[in-house]
Amino acid sequence: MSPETIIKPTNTETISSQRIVSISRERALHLLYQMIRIRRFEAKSAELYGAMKIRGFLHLYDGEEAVAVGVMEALRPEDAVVATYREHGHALARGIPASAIMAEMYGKQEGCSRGRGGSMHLFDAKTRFYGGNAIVGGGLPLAVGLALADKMQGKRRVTCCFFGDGAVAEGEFHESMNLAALWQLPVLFICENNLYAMGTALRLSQSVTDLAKKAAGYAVAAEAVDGMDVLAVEVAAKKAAEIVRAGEGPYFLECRTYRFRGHSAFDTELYRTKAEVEEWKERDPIKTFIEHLKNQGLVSEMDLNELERKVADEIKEAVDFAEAGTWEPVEDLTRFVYSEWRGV
Amino acid sequence: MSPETIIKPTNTETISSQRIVSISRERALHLLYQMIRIRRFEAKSAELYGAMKIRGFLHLYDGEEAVAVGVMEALRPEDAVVATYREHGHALARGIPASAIMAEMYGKQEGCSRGRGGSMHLFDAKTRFYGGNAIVGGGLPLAVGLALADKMQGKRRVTCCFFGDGAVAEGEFHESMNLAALWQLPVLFICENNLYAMGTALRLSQSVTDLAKKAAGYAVAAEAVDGMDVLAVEVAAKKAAEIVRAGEGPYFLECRTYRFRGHSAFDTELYRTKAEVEEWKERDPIKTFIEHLKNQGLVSEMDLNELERKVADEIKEAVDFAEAGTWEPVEDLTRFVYSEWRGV
Amino acid sequence: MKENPQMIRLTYREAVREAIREALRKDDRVFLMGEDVGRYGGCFAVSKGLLQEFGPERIRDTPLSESAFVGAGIGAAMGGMRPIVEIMTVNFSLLAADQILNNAATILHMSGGQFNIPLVIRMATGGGRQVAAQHSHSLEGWYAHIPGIKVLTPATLEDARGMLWTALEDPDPVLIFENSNLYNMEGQLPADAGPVDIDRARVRRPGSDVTIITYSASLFKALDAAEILAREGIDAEVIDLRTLRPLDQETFLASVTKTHRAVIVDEGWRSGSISAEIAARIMEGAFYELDAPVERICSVEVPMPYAKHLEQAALPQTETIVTTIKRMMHS
Amino acid sequence: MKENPQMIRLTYREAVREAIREALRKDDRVFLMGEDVGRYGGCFAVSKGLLQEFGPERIRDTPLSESAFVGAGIGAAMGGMRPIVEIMTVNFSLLAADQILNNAATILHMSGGQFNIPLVIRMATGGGRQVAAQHSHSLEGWYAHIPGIKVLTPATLEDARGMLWTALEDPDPVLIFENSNLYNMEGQLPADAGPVDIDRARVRRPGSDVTIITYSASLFKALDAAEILAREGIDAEVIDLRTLRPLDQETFLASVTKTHRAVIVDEGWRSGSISAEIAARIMEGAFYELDAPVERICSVEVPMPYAKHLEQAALPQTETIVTTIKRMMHS
Ligand SMILES: Cc1ncc(C[n+]2csc(CCOP(=O)(O)OP(=O)(O)O)c2C)c(N)n1
Ligand SMILES: Cc1ncc(C[n+]2csc(CCOP(=O)(O)OP(=O)(O)O)c2C)c(N)n1
Ligand SMILES: [Mg+2]
Ligand SMILES: [Mg+2]
Repeated sequence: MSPETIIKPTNTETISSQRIVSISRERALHLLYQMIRIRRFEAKSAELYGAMKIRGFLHLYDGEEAVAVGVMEALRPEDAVVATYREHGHALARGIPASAIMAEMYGKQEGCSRGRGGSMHLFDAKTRFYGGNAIVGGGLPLAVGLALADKMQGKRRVTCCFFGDGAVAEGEFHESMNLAALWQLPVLFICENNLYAMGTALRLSQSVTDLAKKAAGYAVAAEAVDGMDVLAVEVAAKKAAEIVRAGEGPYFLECRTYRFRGHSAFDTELYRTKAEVEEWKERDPIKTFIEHLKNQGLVSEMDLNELERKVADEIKEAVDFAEAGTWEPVEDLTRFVYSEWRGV
Repeated sequence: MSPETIIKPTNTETISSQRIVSISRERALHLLYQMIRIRRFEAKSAELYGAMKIRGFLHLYDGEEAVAVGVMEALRPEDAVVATYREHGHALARGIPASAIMAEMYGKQEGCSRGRGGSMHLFDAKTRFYGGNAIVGGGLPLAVGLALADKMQGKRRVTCCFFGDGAVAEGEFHESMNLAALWQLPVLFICENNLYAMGTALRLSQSVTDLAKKAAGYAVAAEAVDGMDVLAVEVAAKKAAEIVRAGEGPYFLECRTYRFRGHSAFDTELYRTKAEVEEWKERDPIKTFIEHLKNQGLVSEMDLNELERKVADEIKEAVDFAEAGTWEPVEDLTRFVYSEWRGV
Repeated sequence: MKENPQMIRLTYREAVREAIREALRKDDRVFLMGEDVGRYGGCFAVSKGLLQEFGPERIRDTPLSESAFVGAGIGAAMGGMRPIVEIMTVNFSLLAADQILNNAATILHMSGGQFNIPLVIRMATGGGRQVAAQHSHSLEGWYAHIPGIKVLTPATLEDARGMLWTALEDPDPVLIFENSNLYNMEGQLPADAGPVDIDRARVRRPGSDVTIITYSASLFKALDAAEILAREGIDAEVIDLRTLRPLDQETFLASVTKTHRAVIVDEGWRSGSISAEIAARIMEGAFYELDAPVERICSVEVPMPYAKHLEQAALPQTETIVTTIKRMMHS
Repeated sequence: MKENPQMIRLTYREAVREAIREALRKDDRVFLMGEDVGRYGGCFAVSKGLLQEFGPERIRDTPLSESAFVGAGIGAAMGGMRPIVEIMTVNFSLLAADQILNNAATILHMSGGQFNIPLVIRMATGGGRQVAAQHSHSLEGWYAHIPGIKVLTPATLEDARGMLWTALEDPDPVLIFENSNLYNMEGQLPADAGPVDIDRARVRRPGSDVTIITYSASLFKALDAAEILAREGIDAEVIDLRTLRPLDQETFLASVTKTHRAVIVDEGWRSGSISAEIAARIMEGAFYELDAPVERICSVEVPMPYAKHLEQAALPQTETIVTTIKRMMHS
């Protein structure tokens, strides 16, 4: 049985696109670099999964890079991020070193979660990266709480919470949206609508598939943006983050995107056609951004080659770092069940 | 600290009222009888609670009678009802004998739940009354499932699910609305918006207090109706039930009402003023309905007296029945943990 | 501590309220959040008056969204606050079970020690008030299964007053279960009563013939039983566990080593209860000291019925403790 | 049963699939509902192909709404259907814990016997696949605490194939836990294999020196350990509990009465585990038969870590069973 309909990459028709935005060469290269880093990092991860260096579940971000990269541009160091199990891209864009992420997936002590978390549970105190949550919807209440803490402490910080279209069906989405709106908390809700939750197409999980419209039920400001367009995402996220930072309450940004690979390494992709994937690949956020920049005369082949070389170096270093990492002694198994200190 | 604002009984301004509907004397007396039965039953319950004949939690329905009575008019015997812990009114209007309800609250074997459930857990297979649920929001998924069973079995039946304004904040509300809409299930959602969840005013629990508007997020047809007007409720519920029964999907009916008594017998009502309660009592659904019927020349003082006598008799009988009831033998304590039969 | 501290008379409810008030005064990162904790004054009137004293930011009424406000407590704790989250009744906590087990209990570990969660969750527990099968269960022992959280069950006024601050100082999530039958219990407490440890069980009545191990409201049934037994010449030692996770097994093993007999009294359902754990640990740690098998007096395995006579029959009772121990002593 | 039934080779996954298929064929009230059971083919590929055979009404993909679709299963069961609800992994079932405990387990009782809930909930459980602390726990023993539900843990192909129908015929809610490490296990089954009882534990290996009591995937570690021990002259009896609620204590008490020694192997966390319950029951029912205290081999009390060496160290292992029993026999 083949999927009943091809979901065409036309779900962005009615939403804002910012391809017209003008951008400096420097910023262009930066955004491109971030997206390419993620793409190559994921490819390497897939390869290492095949080589059994990485184990457990592996959820890759190919096709969605513009979302993490565009949104992160709107955040400041003091802001917080809550992500999902498909969070390598968020972690990289947020500034967790590729080496620490790779070591984590190797299960090494030098990993950003000391090898305890793996691919789905990247954490980093320095960048206020609060995971890596593998319960769909489970991160939303945490984000509300982080924002509440900021508001109560008078800190003008944003908590940015990523989640998928699938998470919108969970009760925790509803409760969190209401709470954030009711208390006017500085949460930036980023819905990564890639049209599928595992193998379940959006139209099979939501009676209303126009997710940005959900926000009205909570009086939350909302916008849907072309998630394949990094500039559009960046502009929308910056606008949203400003509103949130100004204390005007939460904001819901739906980024319409697509995942090029299977849900995880186990996915046999029975639920969609190759043709559908190919059609979406036409809108590859990296490919189209490069085309755009070339048209504008902002980047050259040489730039791209240099960029790729830099990324390749970084990833090689990451793998070397992970390979050279150490295993946590088995005697330490029960560490971090409870804290090793007491007091205030 | 006194409640910051009085919530005026003006929240019905923008919604449909059907005082103009013409009605036969017979129907008028029937509706009035049902509402008065409930009111008197609740008064007697309160009294018996004071006398310690009834124990546990007791949530009374005074002020909200028009909702249960109006809605039940739209249901047929084959339909199902799922209610809350404030469900004496629903149970009575649905046709569970007052005696079985009273015996239940006495904890007697003759009670509609054999004394196992008490006030919050009235059940009755004959009238398809599926409780009496004391987890706020907990009945909504059950209603979805009952409706799913009907749909899968090709039965044209309605499942009517009552819940409060407080329940709208629960994740189960969100998940159930979506599921019912997605699968186009015959659920009639009746939100009894009495403006408070225990001591929490609606504006302190919902970022959007116009609850009927929530339905748009699920593409569920919705209406808000004056829940103090039994005719308005009846008309709206009948229209809604027809749509649901026709297989056109679920319907969300918000009935705007008010609870005259405290949340439960323990409530000291710190969260609202006496003046607010008094103001709402001006709109007492029984009082105003009687006025209306008298103005129309449809009922006389004599009718009312007769009605009250009939109700008094019924309630006296109920109390006598409960008093004469028997205690379940203690040896039977562990019955009904598992069924006493096997097989298909 | 003063030599002759002034004693005050108060209820368990007031002791909890004083503990919350003290915490709010001492540390402005502390706030109380939950359904009806503010305007209503708390469903068991525990927080009555606190809204007036501390305002709606710190005495924060929430919508009926258990999962979100417990999760928000976790987030707020990671964000630098010291939240006290109140869940009205343990049955409702199941709506937040995901946040408690999958987030509160795991994040410290999953993050390799980077993010601890200094969160306190308080909830009412226990049967006996005829509020039937969705309001009456005792799931504190069940929660004690979960590594990553701590589970406290204050039975005495002293613990009701003193455990909260210690829990707030704890860097990790702590669940405090208040048996709702205790709220009206009255007694004396030093006016300057303060924090107490949460690490050790306590011998509430020393004895030499048999050890009764219990916690929370059942403590008083156990103490009553001990008095009755004393009149018959049986000298029971009564241990109040106080904390169900981590379990202080040293204290009860020492006692059993002395008395050679043990009975556990536990308001939870029998199968897979904390009393099973205690029995297993006694077997593991003091098997050769036992003169008789450890016995358990638990709630009957039935969803709590409404009718009073059935409900009381479902709960552990003083009489059962007495007859069990008498049988045990004579076997 | 036929004299020489034709044997077929299949995996545990296929056995579960066949059981579902048979149920769907036999009874049109049966349907399967859960996340990705249809188009995706099931997160563990259990239901692959069933959508094509039975259509989307009976192989019903749900949104990510655990509480609502489990509750809908309860409602549908009351409404005359026989739903099989699949929850991907036990950790996610916490989102539906309210529906399971407060509704599924209580409604028969609260309604005084009027409404039974013929619902089957299947879910994957277990660690060992490096999927870390939100996907790896073994909470089947924890669920076994709840009266009103039954808890099945099929370990063998026969049980994977046969328990489902019996569960569907049961008038009350039944939870079936499938350890995800078993799905690829291959073996032989008679072509006409059908329903099996769910009342009794089974002796999977008779022995006389010590009883190993276990269930689910740990059964195979126990059997391996028994083989190793046999080479050293220790004859272990291995009992597969099969059903954790209600517990068939007769079978394990009879065994302990014969062997006088018992070890419980349980993938759940130790404190408050089903293994504690079994230890307690052995003490209560066979204390005077014991030559040594009952021992428990459980998962270490830690949220499951990702790194393989740590995860394996957290799980019960064959080697630990062997050394524990050797120590026990020599004490
Ligand atoms: C509560 C819960 N239910 C089910 C799962 C299994 N699961 C993991 S990811 C996923 C799909 C989520 O889809 P979406 O939210 O759209 O995110 P995406 O994977 O598309 O980024 C599912 C069903 C889970 N991890 N948590
Ligand atoms: C899940 C859950 N949380 C909390 C409670 C305690 N409680 C019982 S009724 C109630 C208020 C519900 O308000 P609403 O839904 O508006 O119904 P109303 O009582 O006004 O009819 C609360 C908080 C509960 N029973 N269940
Ligand atoms: Mg998705
Ligand atoms: Mg209300």
